[in-house]
Amino acid sequence: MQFWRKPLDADKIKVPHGEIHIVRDRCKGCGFCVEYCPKDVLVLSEEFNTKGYHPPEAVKADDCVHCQLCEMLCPEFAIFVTLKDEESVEA
Amino acid sequence: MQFWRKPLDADKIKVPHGEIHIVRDRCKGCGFCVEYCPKDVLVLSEEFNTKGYHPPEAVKADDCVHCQLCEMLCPEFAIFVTLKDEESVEA
Amino acid sequence: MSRTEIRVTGYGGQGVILCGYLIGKSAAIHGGMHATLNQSFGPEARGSACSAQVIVSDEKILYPYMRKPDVMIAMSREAYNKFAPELGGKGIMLVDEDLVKEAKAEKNMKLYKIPATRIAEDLGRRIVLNIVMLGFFTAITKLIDHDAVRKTVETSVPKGTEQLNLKAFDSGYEFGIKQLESESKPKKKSTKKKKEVAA
Amino acid sequence: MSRTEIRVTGYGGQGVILCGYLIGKSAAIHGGMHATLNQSFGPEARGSACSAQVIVSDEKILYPYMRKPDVMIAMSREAYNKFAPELGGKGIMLVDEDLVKEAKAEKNMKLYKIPATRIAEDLGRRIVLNIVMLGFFTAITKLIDHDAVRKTVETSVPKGTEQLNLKAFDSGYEFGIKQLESESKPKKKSTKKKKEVAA
Amino acid sequence: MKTDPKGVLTGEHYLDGDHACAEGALAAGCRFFAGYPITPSTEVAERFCSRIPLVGGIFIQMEDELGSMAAVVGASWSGKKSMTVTSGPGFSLMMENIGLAAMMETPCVVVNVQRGGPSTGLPTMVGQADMMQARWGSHGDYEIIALSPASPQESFDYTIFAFNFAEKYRVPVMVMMDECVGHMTEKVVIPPAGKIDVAYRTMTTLSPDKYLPYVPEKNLVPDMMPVGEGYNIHSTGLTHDERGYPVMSPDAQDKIVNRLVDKINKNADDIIMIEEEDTEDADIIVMAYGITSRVTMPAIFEARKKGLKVGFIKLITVWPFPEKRIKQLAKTAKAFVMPEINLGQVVLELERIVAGKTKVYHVPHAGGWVHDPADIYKAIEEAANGNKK
Amino acid sequence: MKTDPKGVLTGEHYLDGDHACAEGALAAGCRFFAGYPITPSTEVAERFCSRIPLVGGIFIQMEDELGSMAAVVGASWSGKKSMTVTSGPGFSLMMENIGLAAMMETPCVVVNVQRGGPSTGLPTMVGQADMMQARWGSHGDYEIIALSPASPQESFDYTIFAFNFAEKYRVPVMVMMDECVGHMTEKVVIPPAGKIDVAYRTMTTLSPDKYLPYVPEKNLVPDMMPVGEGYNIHSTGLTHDERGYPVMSPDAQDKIVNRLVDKINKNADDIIMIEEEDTEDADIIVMAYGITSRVTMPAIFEARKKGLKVGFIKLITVWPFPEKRIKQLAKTAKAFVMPEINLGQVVLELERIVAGKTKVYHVPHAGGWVHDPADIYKAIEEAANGNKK
Amino acid sequence: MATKNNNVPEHPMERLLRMDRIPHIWCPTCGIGTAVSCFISAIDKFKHPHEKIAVVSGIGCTGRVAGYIKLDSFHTTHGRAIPFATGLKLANPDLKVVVFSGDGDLISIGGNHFIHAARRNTDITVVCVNNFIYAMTGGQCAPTTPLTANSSTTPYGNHERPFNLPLLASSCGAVYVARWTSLHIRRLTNSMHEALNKPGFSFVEVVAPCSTLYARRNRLGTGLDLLKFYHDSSEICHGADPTELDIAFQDKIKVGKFIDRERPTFIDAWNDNMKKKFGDKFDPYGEKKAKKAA
Amino acid sequence: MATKNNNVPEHPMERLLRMDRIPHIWCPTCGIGTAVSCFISAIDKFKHPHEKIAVVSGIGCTGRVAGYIKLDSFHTTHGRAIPFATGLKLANPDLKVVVFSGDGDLISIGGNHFIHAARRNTDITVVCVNNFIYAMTGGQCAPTTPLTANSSTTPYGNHERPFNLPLLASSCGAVYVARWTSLHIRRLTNSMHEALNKPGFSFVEVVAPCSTLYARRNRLGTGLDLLKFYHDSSEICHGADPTELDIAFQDKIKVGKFIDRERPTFIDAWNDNMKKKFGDKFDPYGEKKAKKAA
Ligand SMILES: Cc1ncc(C[n+]2csc(CCOP(=O)(O)OP(=O)(O)O)c2C)c(N)n1
Ligand SMILES: Cc1ncc(C[n+]2csc(CCOP(=O)(O)OP(=O)(O)O)c2C)c(N)n1
Ligand code: SF4
Ligand code: SF4
Ligand code: SF4
Ligand code: SF4
Ligand code: SF4
Ligand code: SF4
Ligand SMILES: [Mg+2]
Ligand SMILES: [Mg+2]
Repeated sequence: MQFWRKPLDADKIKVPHGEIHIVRDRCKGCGFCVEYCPKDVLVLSEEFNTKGYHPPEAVKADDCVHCQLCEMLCPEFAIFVTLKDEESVEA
Repeated sequence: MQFWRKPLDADKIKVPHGEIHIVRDRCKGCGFCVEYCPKDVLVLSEEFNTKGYHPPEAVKADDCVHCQLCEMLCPEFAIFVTLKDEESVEA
Repeated sequence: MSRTEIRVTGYGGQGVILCGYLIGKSAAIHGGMHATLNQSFGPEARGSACSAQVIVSDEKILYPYMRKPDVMIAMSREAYNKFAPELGGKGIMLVDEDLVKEAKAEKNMKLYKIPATRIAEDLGRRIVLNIVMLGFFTAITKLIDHDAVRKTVETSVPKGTEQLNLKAFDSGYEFGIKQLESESKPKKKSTKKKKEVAA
Repeated sequence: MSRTEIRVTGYGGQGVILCGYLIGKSAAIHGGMHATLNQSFGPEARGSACSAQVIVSDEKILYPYMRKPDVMIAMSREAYNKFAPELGGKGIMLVDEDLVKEAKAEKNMKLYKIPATRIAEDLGRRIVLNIVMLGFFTAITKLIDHDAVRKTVETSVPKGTEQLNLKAFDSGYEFGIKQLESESKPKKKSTKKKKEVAA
Repeated sequence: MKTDPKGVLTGEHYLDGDHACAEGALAAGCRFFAGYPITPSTEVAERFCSRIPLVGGIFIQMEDELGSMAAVVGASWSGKKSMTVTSGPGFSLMMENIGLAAMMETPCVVVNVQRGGPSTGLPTMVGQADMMQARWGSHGDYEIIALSPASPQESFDYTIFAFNFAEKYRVPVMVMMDECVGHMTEKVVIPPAGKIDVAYRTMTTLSPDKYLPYVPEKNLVPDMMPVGEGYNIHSTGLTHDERGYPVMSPDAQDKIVNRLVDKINKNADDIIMIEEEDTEDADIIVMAYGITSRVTMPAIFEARKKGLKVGFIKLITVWPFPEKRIKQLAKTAKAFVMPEINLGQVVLELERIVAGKTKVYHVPHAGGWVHDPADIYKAIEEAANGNKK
Repeated sequence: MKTDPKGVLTGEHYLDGDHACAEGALAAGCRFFAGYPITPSTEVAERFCSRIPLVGGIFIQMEDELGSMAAVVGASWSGKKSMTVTSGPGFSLMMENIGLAAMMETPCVVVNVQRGGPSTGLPTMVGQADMMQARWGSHGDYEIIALSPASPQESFDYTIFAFNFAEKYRVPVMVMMDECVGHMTEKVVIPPAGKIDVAYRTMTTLSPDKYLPYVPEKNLVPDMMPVGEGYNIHSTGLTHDERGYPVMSPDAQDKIVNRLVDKINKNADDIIMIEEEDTEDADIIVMAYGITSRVTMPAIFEARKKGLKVGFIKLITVWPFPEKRIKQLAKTAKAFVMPEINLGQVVLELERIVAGKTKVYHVPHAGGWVHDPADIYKAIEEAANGNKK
Repeated sequence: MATKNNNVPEHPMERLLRMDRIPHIWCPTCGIGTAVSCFISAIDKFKHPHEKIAVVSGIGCTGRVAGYIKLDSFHTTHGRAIPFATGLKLANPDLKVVVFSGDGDLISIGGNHFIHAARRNTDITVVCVNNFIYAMTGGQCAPTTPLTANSSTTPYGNHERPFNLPLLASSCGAVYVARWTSLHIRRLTNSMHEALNKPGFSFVEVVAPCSTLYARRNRLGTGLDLLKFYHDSSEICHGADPTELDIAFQDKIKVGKFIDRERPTFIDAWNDNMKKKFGDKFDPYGEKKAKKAA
Repeated sequence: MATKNNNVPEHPMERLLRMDRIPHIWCPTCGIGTAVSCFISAIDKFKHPHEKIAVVSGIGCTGRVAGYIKLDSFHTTHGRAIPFATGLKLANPDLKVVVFSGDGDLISIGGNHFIHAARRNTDITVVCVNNFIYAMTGGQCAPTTPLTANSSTTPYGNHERPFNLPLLASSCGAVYVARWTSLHIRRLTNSMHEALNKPGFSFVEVVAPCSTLYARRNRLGTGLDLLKFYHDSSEICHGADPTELDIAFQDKIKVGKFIDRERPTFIDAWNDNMKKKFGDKFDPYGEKKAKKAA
């Protein structure tokens, strides 16, 4: 069952790009965002945040399709994505 | 729908005869027994009992088939039927 | 006037409580007196004799329950049998003469009979028996001003039934007045100032 | 001996409470002393530093809570940061040297470090870190008789894990003894009669 | 303030205590009722539900008393004056959420038409044995207000008082009626709406960004705010700070619990209503509440006839107890006599307050009936003779 | 009688108060537990349910506290010693069926591990503010027994006492623990089964046709009978006669309610357990219960060091209150000092009993923590100086 | 007290009735008495030692049933008959425990216990007299009162949809579910008997007249009129889909046995579980005792 | 308090969160936070003035939700969120009232209110985080704990059959019933949004990880492992028969929207009824006020 990797509406719309924002010190390193990012944009960083967790970092930030899965899944309100240069989309 | 007038098992078994006992002063004259006796054995009497109700009396006592409907329906435990001379049954 | 205690009793459905209520209300609202009504509640009361107790007084009523009735209205045999002994042979007993055949006067107890059910039936509605009784009570006891009671009946019964109920009240009242007239003089035990004023 | 207060702290899953429990139990059951253990409960404690407080005394313990720890065992950085100030620069601090790198001694506070996690990992189960710490604590503080603590470990851990846990205890204990030997003389603030007996 | 005339059935009525209570609630502006039937209180609900559709409000019969009380608290937060009505067994079930009401500081009225207890007891007969429960029935420290009417007229009047206190002090107020009053029918005069004073909770004048829901204002009572207007408040049954946020600390606890208690106790002079009669030079003071305050009078008259100097105190407010006044009177009176339809409840507080300064004679009654005034008279006589153990 | 050894974990253990309570229950022969989780009491249930399968008994986690309490009453009638455990909010919910237990005269034990209240309050922190609720929380007049342990060892011991009193007096017995004791781990010595005295309800020796379930026997307590053996008894929460049949009359009410109260009060000497220390010639007597009785000691030592003659009373039994003994001591002592983790509950009873004969100093604490002994010391000092309002 | 005519033998049900409490409190033409008759007949047939049967009621007119049946019987608090019965049963598994109570008691205030006992498959039989009303307190709306029907708290007609009790019971896991009216005396008796014999949570709904309150307020005549109505409007639908069993005001009443299935009871599940866990160290709860008794 | 990196814009959900209470108390990898994210997104879409939305919770880990959402919000007593919400809604019909709480709170101690609110079709939306456990109190068995699963009060495995929550809700009359896991963020958000828009009693079950207690005690790994498990084992079955929605331990989880139907709400039914009775004398409750506001 793959439907969660590819959100239902992912291929219907023109693929936009997202800018990823991580509130590092709010993160508890659960890994939800990393695991379910359909574009494998994120990995958990090596460093600790002030709470002692490893927050994610965007290693393939340009691949972000602004699907907001990370934002919605995050139980800590620690990551969100804004829409970046919507002109350049059209994938 | 007639099934209650004739208890389901009424015609399967050989019809016995019943002897009707009425605890007159316990009766509250609801009329259940009178209404649902399949053989119309009972009527409410004219007289009052000590509580001021009209208890039933058996006007066709010989027709009683010992179905015990009256006994079961009576909410006052005021009427019951015992089996009488089972030999004479065979209806 | 000091305290008068009244028991109204009969079986469920006869309007016993309403009768008591109207006595109390007449006294309290239109009669310028104090009146406290109590009823018997409870599972043990289911289906048996029901009763209302009214205490009427021109002073504030403190003790809220009946201690010994001065007046009793009995509308059923069972109720009569159960409650009549309370009078202890004193006071006034009002009965429906057809329903309470065994009623009889005693030494200090005055008995008044009325064929209230029959009167009610003649009026077309057996259900107004309680109002007939109320009229009878008003006439016999003179405890509460006739006009006060009549007005209470008029303003308390369901809309559209006023005429019927007033007729019932009047019939009972007149029956009572006649009965009193046919007596030499009313010699009720608890004759009090107020009653004489009303008389 | 008067009262000694010990705080054991770290993060959830490190066996912090068990470590405190074993200290208390050793003192109370096999050490012939009184020992009261308390833990922090509550939703606010979810997922953050957890801690146990043990009070050990050879008199009956009346006031049940810690007032100011004499000894602290810190097994995580967060816990150290949160609780170390409680010592107020006095007493004994025992830390896992890898997990609490920033720990440093102060004027009257003596710091003892042990690579407890590493020792536990060397024994094959990181989870016995708390027992290593317990051994270390036993050696350094001499608060409770070595045999009492060892016996407590032996009889309290799940069946089948006794050897592993005793090894962990012994490793921690030996590490502590060596560290003490390498010092000129133990100069803990709260040296008390009982401890001297035990020494 | 004057009341909304829609609920006011001005005129002279012949009502029982339960019906009068419902009329009192409507006159006080109560527009939400959640309840569960129980003898001898059900008539309050019945009258309320038959009257409310045309008055503009709503009635819900809940699945139980737990739900009734919780719904009342919720409804009050929505801005409606709210009430529930019950008797002993239901009162017991309401205790947890009465505590919530106290902790969230929710104006609401709980009527308990007391019957004989404990347990199912005597469902249709009178008792006054839930008086201590009214004060202590929920866990933890808190204070409530309890009033006790002695007639249908007082049932009407005190129910209005109850709503007024509830609104003024943001506290659950108990109307501790008894079956005798609840089921007794007497004349009740309902004044014109313009003659009925009612209180409303003080609403904050601060804007949402300035307002904090638990900052004590006048009388130690925080102002309220309208739900649904963007104040985004939070309220909790946990120990909380002035923002209404949970704070798990002894300090926060100390602050909130003491204020909950102080807002009643420090305003006791405003809340306590008693009727006194000939107390100043009395040797013996009889104290009573509810129906017992009436039954007591014949005994007092009798005693006075015999030349005894008997004063009388009727508690309108039972909780808080009129401590200050009793302390004064304890200096002059020789004895207090207190009949209650229980085995000794409010009298314990009386005993505590007089602190041995005068004697206290309790006249207990297990319930099911009111006292025989003769028993009260006997106690007065005993008190006069001073023969207590 | 001696206890059934199956439940007895003889030996020295290092247990918290909650676990010790469960062990006490098992040692006392409790074989039925119905409960609903609530902090800080849940560990009692957890230990019970993990121990019971091999001891021979049963555990059920009910859907709520109402059900828990009702199930405990039912189970006790089936002949098993039964208990439930809760904290404030759940205790409030149990009140109605605690009343049923009292009315049906059902032996059972209710443990309340008190936390900070009111309402949800401070779920994980200590309080002692349900003490009055234990006595007055259900409607109507009745009496219960309440004990209060100050350590895990006492939690074990008193739980056994609780079952013994429950069985002897056919009454719900409350173990009024507090969070501090519940969550504190200390040494607990569990004696061999042969050394543990336990009581069992007295079973009738009469045959079913002679036996009536509510005829008072020894100590005013009726004998019980086994359910399921043809006694065909009836028991009800309604006012009832000796047959257990409902009787709706003030006389029946008078009889039953007075006996329910008398069977506790008239046997108070047997039920009341207190510990006294240096009270005979004390000027000041400190009274405390539960954890507060420990916290109080350092203050007393301090005061004695300063030369004050301070006595100490620890209440093991809080309800019924040791009225008789306090009355005696009130004659000789100059003052009582009573710290409690509440704003003044049991101290009200103390005040009432001393009736002005000596002064009473309350040392309140709103909860969340135990007293600072210094505050208690201050009160002792004040008492010594006699400077009360 | 009952006055008997001379030389009338004892009513056969008297053996199971507390005759010293007869006459009962129920009104003339009330249906509760009939339900009790059927219950007594079912008990009579039931092959469980009678002294090992206990009856538990809550509060209500129906709640008075426990007080009239000569078995160990308990009249508890409103809504708590089921948890009380749960304690009774679990603490003495030899007992057969029957809860006999009203619709308000069991389904309104007692609703939570009802659904959870069904879920756990607590081994009790629940008989619910559904008279569509809270009778004891004077006729308030119940969670069974049909839409539009009158009651003292719905003086303008009921606007709350009632529960379909067989559906509720079956959704929560009851193993036996039947509904009859008090006119269906034989079938009702049979169902009660089957329920008694069924291990686990069995539920029998008895639609019965409350003549004094429900019938009078809705102008439906006497209890006898209601029986006649049941006669005309009930339809036997054994095995019907429980979702189809709603009852509308004076409309068709579907009756029958709807559910009869197997699930381990609470105690069986406990024993199976512990047996798996502890093997022979574990003495199955309740069983030994039964053996001892045997 | 949240420490923010510089020049990061505000998280879009912060507008609806009480940021002065963040970080929240939930454990790492707990699923409640995700459910809240979805709820905030649903509220964001919801075309009802935000100030007219109120959130009510009971007690539990999930019960803390009300404390974090920046709307009028109430943290009530254990089990009583629904009746509290009922009062809130009925007393101010302009409000949209959402109950957000845990499985124990809503279905165990609160079960009676749940079934009756569904029956009455009280106009509230109920979101239930089902983590199969009583988390706040340390991991006791819930009425949702799957058979055989471990908890602190079923240390030898659970022997009580759990409720199927969609079945319970639907049998009692809920007009909207859906279940998703906390992994189904979009569908969950949609369902929450649909529920908010649905007049009447709507119910959304959110299966979510309790990592600290349920997962740890049952050796299921972290919350992330549970999400992976949900990924592999959940099956979308829109419109499935509610009787088929049981959840067995670590077995398939059927998710989807199961019920979406029309029934008059409590207030609508009240108004219709009174209108019929009183005609123009009756001012429909709640409506006038709405008009005034408009
Ligand atoms: C806690 C509590 N709340 C309310 C009551 C009042 N009460 C007694 S019986 C009853 C309803 C009975 O209805 P039902 O169960 O349908 O029985 P019925 O009388 O109709 O047979 C109520 C509300 C009570 N006794 N206890
Ligand atoms: C009356 C009452 N009983 C018990 C409790 C204790 N309690 C608090 S939360 C809770 C269970 C919570 O479980 P759930 O609703 O599933 O929420 P979760 O923590 O799992 O999110 C319990 C039993 C309480 N607070 N009040
Ligand atoms: S929005 Fe988040 S989940 Fe989606 S592609 Fe971008 S980083 Fe990945
Ligand atoms: S989902 Fe949130 S908490 Fe989890 S790792 Fe990503 S940013 Fe951190
Ligand atoms: S047993 Fe009764 S019902 Fe049957 S025939 Fe005889 S009298 Fe009629
Ligand atoms: S059924 Fe019973 S109560 Fe009714 S009339 Fe016949 S004998 Fe009398
Ligand atoms: S009130 Fe109704 S249910 Fe109760 S006894 Fe009378 S008829 Fe039967
Ligand atoms: S205990 Fe479980 S439900 Fe509670 S916050 Fe932690 S993970 Fe979440
Ligand atoms: Mg009913
Ligand atoms: Mg949960």
